[in-house]
Amino acid sequence: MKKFYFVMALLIVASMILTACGTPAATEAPAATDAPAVTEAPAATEAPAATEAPAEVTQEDCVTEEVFCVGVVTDVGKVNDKSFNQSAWEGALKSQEDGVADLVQFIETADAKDYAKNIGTFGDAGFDVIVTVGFALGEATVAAAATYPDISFIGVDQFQAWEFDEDAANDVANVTGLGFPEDQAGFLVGALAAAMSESHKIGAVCGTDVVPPVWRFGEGYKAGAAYADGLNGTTTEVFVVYHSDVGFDKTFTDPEWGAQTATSMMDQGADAIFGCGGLTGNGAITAAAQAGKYAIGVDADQYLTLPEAAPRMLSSAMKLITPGVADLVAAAKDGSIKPGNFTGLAGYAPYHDLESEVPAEVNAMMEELNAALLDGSVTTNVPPVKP
Amino acid sequence: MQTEKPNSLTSQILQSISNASLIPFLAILTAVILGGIIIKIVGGDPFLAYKGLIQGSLGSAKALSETAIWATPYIFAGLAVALAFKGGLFNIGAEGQLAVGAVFSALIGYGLPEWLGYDLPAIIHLPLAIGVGMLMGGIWAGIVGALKAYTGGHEVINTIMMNYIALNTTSFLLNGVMKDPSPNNVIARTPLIAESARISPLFEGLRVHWGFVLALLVAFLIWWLLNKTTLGFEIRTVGLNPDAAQYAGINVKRTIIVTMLLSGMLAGLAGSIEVTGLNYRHELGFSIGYGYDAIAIALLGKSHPLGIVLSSFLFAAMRNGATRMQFLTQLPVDLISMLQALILLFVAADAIVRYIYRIKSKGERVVLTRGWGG
Amino acid sequence: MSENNIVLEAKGITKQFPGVLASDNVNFDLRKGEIHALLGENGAGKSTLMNLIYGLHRPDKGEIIVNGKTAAIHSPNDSIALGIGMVHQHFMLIPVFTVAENVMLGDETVKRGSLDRNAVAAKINEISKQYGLDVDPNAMVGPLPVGIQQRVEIVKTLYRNAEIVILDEPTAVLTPQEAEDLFRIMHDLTARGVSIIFITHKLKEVLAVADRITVMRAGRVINTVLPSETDSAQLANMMVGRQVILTVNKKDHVAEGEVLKVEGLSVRDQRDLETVHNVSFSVLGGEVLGIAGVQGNGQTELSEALTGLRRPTGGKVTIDGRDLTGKPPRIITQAGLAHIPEDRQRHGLVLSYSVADNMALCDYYHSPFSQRGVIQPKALDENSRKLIKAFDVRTPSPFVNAGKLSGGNQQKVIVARELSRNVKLVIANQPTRGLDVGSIEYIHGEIIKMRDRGVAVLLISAELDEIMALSDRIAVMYQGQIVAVVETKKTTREQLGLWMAGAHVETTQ
Amino acid sequence: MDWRRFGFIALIIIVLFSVVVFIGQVKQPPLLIITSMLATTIAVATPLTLGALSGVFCERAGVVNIGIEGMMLTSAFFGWLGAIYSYHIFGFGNWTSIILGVVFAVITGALMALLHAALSVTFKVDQIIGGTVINILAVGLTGFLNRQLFFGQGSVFGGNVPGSPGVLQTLHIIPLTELFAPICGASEICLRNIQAINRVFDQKPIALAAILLVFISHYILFNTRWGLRTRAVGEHPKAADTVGINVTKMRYANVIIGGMFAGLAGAYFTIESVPSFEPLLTNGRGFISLAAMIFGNWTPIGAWAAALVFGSSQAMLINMQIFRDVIPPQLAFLQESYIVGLTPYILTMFILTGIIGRTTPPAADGVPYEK
Repeated sequence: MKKFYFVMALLIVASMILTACGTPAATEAPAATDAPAVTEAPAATEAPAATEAPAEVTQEDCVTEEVFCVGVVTDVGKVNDKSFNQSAWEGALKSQEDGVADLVQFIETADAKDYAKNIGTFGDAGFDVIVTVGFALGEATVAAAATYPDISFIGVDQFQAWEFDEDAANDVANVTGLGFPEDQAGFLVGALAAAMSESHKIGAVCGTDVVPPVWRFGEGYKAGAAYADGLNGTTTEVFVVYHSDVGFDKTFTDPEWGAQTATSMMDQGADAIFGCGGLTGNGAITAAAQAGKYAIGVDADQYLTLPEAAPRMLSSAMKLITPGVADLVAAAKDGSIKPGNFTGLAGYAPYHDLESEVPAEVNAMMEELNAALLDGSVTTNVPPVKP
Repeated sequence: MQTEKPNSLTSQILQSISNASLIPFLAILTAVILGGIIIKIVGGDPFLAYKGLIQGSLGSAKALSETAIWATPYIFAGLAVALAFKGGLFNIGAEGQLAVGAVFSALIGYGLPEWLGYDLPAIIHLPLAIGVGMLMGGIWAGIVGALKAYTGGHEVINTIMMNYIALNTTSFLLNGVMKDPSPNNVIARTPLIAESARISPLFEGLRVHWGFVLALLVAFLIWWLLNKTTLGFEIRTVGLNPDAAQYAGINVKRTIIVTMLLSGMLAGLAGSIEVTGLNYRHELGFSIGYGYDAIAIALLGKSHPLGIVLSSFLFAAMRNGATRMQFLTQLPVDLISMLQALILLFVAADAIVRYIYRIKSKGERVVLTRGWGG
Repeated sequence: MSENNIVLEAKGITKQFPGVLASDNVNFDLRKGEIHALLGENGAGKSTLMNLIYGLHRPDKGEIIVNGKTAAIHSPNDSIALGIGMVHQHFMLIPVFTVAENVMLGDETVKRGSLDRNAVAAKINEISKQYGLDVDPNAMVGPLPVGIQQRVEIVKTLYRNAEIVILDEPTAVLTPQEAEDLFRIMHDLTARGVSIIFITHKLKEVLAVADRITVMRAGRVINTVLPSETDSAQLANMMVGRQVILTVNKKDHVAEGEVLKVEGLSVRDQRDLETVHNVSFSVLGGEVLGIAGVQGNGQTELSEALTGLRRPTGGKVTIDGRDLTGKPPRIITQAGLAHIPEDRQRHGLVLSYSVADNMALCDYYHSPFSQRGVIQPKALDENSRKLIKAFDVRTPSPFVNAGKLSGGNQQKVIVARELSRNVKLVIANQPTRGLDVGSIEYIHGEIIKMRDRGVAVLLISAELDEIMALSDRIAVMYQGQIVAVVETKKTTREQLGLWMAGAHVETTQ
Repeated sequence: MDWRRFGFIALIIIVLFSVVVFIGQVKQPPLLIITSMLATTIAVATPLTLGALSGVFCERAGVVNIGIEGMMLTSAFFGWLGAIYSYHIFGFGNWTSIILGVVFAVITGALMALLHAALSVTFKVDQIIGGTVINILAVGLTGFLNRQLFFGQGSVFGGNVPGSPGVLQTLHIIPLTELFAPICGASEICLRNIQAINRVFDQKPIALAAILLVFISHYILFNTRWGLRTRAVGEHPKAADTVGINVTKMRYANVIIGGMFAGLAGAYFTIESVPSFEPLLTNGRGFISLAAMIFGNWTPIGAWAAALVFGSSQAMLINMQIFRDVIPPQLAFLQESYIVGLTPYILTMFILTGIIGRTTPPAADGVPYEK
């Protein structure tokens, strides 16, 4: 038994270390780490959310009318993937903070075959809104919508092929797809990078181009750089590299590859790097920032989520999933949600620390472009899917 | 074997419960206890978590059906690894063989009617879809077997490399020629396979399908093959003592290739049945590591087909029950991976378990692999 | 020599291994400058006793006294510090190291953190000169002949200033001439005050070189005698515990018809070195052809090539006129070969299979053991019961794992399986290595029975006595070549020893 | 030295570089491409080199280690965790925290190796199974802790992954630019070329340490008492035992040293390359290390050379993508990144066939020692 006790003792010691470290951290750490996040980014989550809820709300209460419950089913991946799963979950959390939802919960999908089961788990428990994340869940979502007609479904990155009209037979009245014009965000930062580059060489390190949002970011980036060249009379060389040389499971999770690729581009003269593609892109952004070049983030304002790259973060191509989800949840609660497709916001993030380095005329160009893209007077000419 | 006087009735009973099942059982028990402690440490409620696991996996007909669905590929893949173990080979590449099997089953499933221009009867189409997937999985592993037999290239590294090659190649195919061309599809997946290539469900309203029954049948078949046939005798002889096998006139090289081929066919079958019985298409996803789970299952089941069926159920129940567990506790599903790792650790290092529970060793060590020398 | 000169004494040593009492209250002493032989059969407990003295194992009971003081020997480090050195039966040398590296291992000379190979080489040269042990410190050990390797082992002990040297079966791998050389070295050592424990099972050697002889049997010391007061028969009696027939009963027998014919056979080993060059011989029906030779002169590769385990690189092998060169084992077996392999645990048996399975190891695939690819357990069972009875295999049941049997019974399982078939040729490679006298006698008898039935027998053995006792004709192998083929009656031990050592001869068949 | 093997290695590297130079020259001067690729090669080869050294020490002592991948992954996690805790919770400065992170990683590697040693030496578990257990355990443990510590309510940092104290910085230890600047004088091109060449040597500390460790390891293994004993234990443990070498101790020690190398490789991922941890971030590099070790015939320098082959194939892949739009049509297959991505795996399998010279593992590799 001696060894057994030894193992136990080890575990207990380990637990004490973990909890000992944990307790003070909960109170002290946010000041050190979250400060910017809390003040500037509504996306950042705050711990006390659960405790602020009026009474102990449990899953059993979801069947009742008055308790508003939101369930998030992730794609194969984790809610802490620092990517779309996490953003969607944070959107749900935001709706709880805003007092819209009484209870938010997630289920992480381990394998594609569990999509229906996982959605059904929330459905059977009487949740009011179910957010499913990722295109792959599209069919399972539509199928579940028929089974649970009283529940609102929000499908992140799920383009709904049907147009909502009151009498079409294939309407699914309780599904809303949430999509984003990633090409516009890419276009904006592409133009910015081209305008700011001194070597007239810029790079983008992306996840796999078979994922349409990633491809749209990358192609938008190219188009934006070309557009800026046209305005400024420059010729900018754009390196865009997609991490398509590995299996699908690695393309977004290979920061080391991202860093090496960015370094290689910088060795060849690039002085602005756009990292688009989850953690792979983050690796590139960090490497660019470390090397003192311009770093451009993706999805959220990564000035806030990548502190180690913040000082050199020029901007980010934003695709605001978190507020998009929160808005749709709120709309579902007050009944204003519309089935069909909902286009979320895309744009570029503020320059933050580099504000002073961006010349006024570049800033003016960016503001103009942003407005032009919104009103449609400038188009990116990027098709929605890789041809 | 000298007989030692048992010191008490209890230990006598413990001894009489076959050692084969005692150690795995205690390994699971220890892992569950340790897992509970870990849940407690991270601030969860272990009892609620385990309640969720049990409810979610066994609590209803639907839960049982879903557990059986998870168990089906596990049984095939576990048998694949176990068969290789019996032949003295370590097939760490069930993952890749599974993917290859799935891709080819899907190709036959959707592509053959398209190519022929007319629909096939199910009686031809379904067996063909499963058979081709199985065969391609077999060939995928057979390549490694051939490399081992003729060049001595170690199967552990080679199956891992073949995994990467399989996953890269399936990505390539599913993003390219095999991509579902339906409008608005943006992800890497094949079109749906024809009705005629689908396995029908066992019961109305539940997803569990005849593939599960097939898995049980194949488990029995493998047991029969290993223990009752000359081929099984050859595989086991090569596995236990390749020198004696050569001396006995067994064609060792051929047996190695056949063993890998069969092992790969089983893994390929796991993929085929997932496509034809459940998903009706193959879709690229983040791997949950069937290959590694299969190794754990084979070890836990002591490479015995019955043991593999049982341990597949255990793993399936854990994976399936994880949803309910997470729903109740919001604990991460990674916990399941950790529990499985602990079980595997205690099964592999049974000396630890023996030490904790004071169980005497039978003294015979089963050689599973033989370093690099092979 | 007086009692005071005792340098090493073992008192009441007892050691229990699982299932065996390997050492049972053993008393033993060694005087300064003497050669004390430890005689016994395989498994009598000689090596165990030495391993206990050397610190590789710890005794359960008893004490070891070195130079008058009780010594606590926990590991070889302690025994080395006490001046004990041991030359193991299986050399403890690392083939990919040089002689110097092997010698210094564990007692390295280091200069500024780096191995000082030159200093070690110098010391080795010095020792070599002093004791007439000629070795090259910079040579790789692997390719060296066994005789030289043995010298390296002795140098290793002397390098550590050993006063007591244990030699475990040192002559097993030597030609008679090399053995003579070893005995000379042993006398040189004792003349310089080194004491030697000489472990062997060969009576003649003991009588020739030992100052005292201690005989062990089944873990116990039977007696300690002086060579002048005893003879072979008495020693053998003590060793085995009963009268031993020292010669094999063999009637004259007419050999006829060439069964095995080998022409110009060449074979390479796994290192791709040609270890059998252009060998030709033939074996007639009803004769035993013995292949004599020091271990490692190509016998292993020769027998592997003849039995199909290794592809020859040149030449031709025919059995009964049928060309079987490079054919796989099964074809050769079907052509009428019985093969008793050199390493029974490696080649001959699957230890975790039952006796019944092992008895059908070469025949499992055909009727009656298999029908249409399915094994017939009943046939296996019947076959094994029959053979167990016929060949007197001591096993509790046919279902016991072969690994649980004693070495002698394991060998009997193989012999039963091989000789029960209808064969034309028997190739027996070291058929009695490591067995007790009873099993040896039994197996010798079976081999002669085969010969008398008109079967051709090729016997390969490193034991010259065995070769001489069983063979009708003897072929001597040296460095991969057959250097002589003679009729047993027309030669002598000494002559064979010369050939085994490579003395050039004109051979006529 | 095995010149045939090294010749083959050099040939592969030259071929890989030539392809890229041939394609990329329309966009970039060849010198720039070569130096950039060399710099990438050395950096990418770093974890492979360290992983291979890890294997060399374990296996030279007779313990097969296919758990390198798991050791790297765990070390990457705990190294990063250590750096974050040091920085945010214990309040150390940036640099101290980074250094502590490396120390944590190395210790973690050692602890994982201790587990492997216990499994394979003491419990005599089949060593390949033991390594697999380590790999599976690493995935479960890091995935679970990464999630539990950094996500959700009640976790240490309140649900946000805190910023790490940063990464190790590039060292400029060979000042070619400064030395040659006066010689170049006003010549812009000369200066730019010197800078490009200098870039190859401007590596981060672990990358530089890895190269140094290759040679130190080689010296230790083949010229010191420790090395002699280590190799003896891996070749013929009984022989070592009979001359008083404690086989168990030597095996434990060397496996732990190997674990420390794997730990340093782990630190490379999260402390030198990028300051964050991701589940499964080692992405099979441990297995490639193993192949490098075998290809290098269990010698440190050989393993390093093999790691450089894999590094250069990675560098080629990256550059192929950068130059994707100028790939000539007759080499169109190079545009298929999936196909080009198979290079290292196919290369590994090719190497293992032994066509390029046989490799001989230590004789007692993988065999538990029983007295």
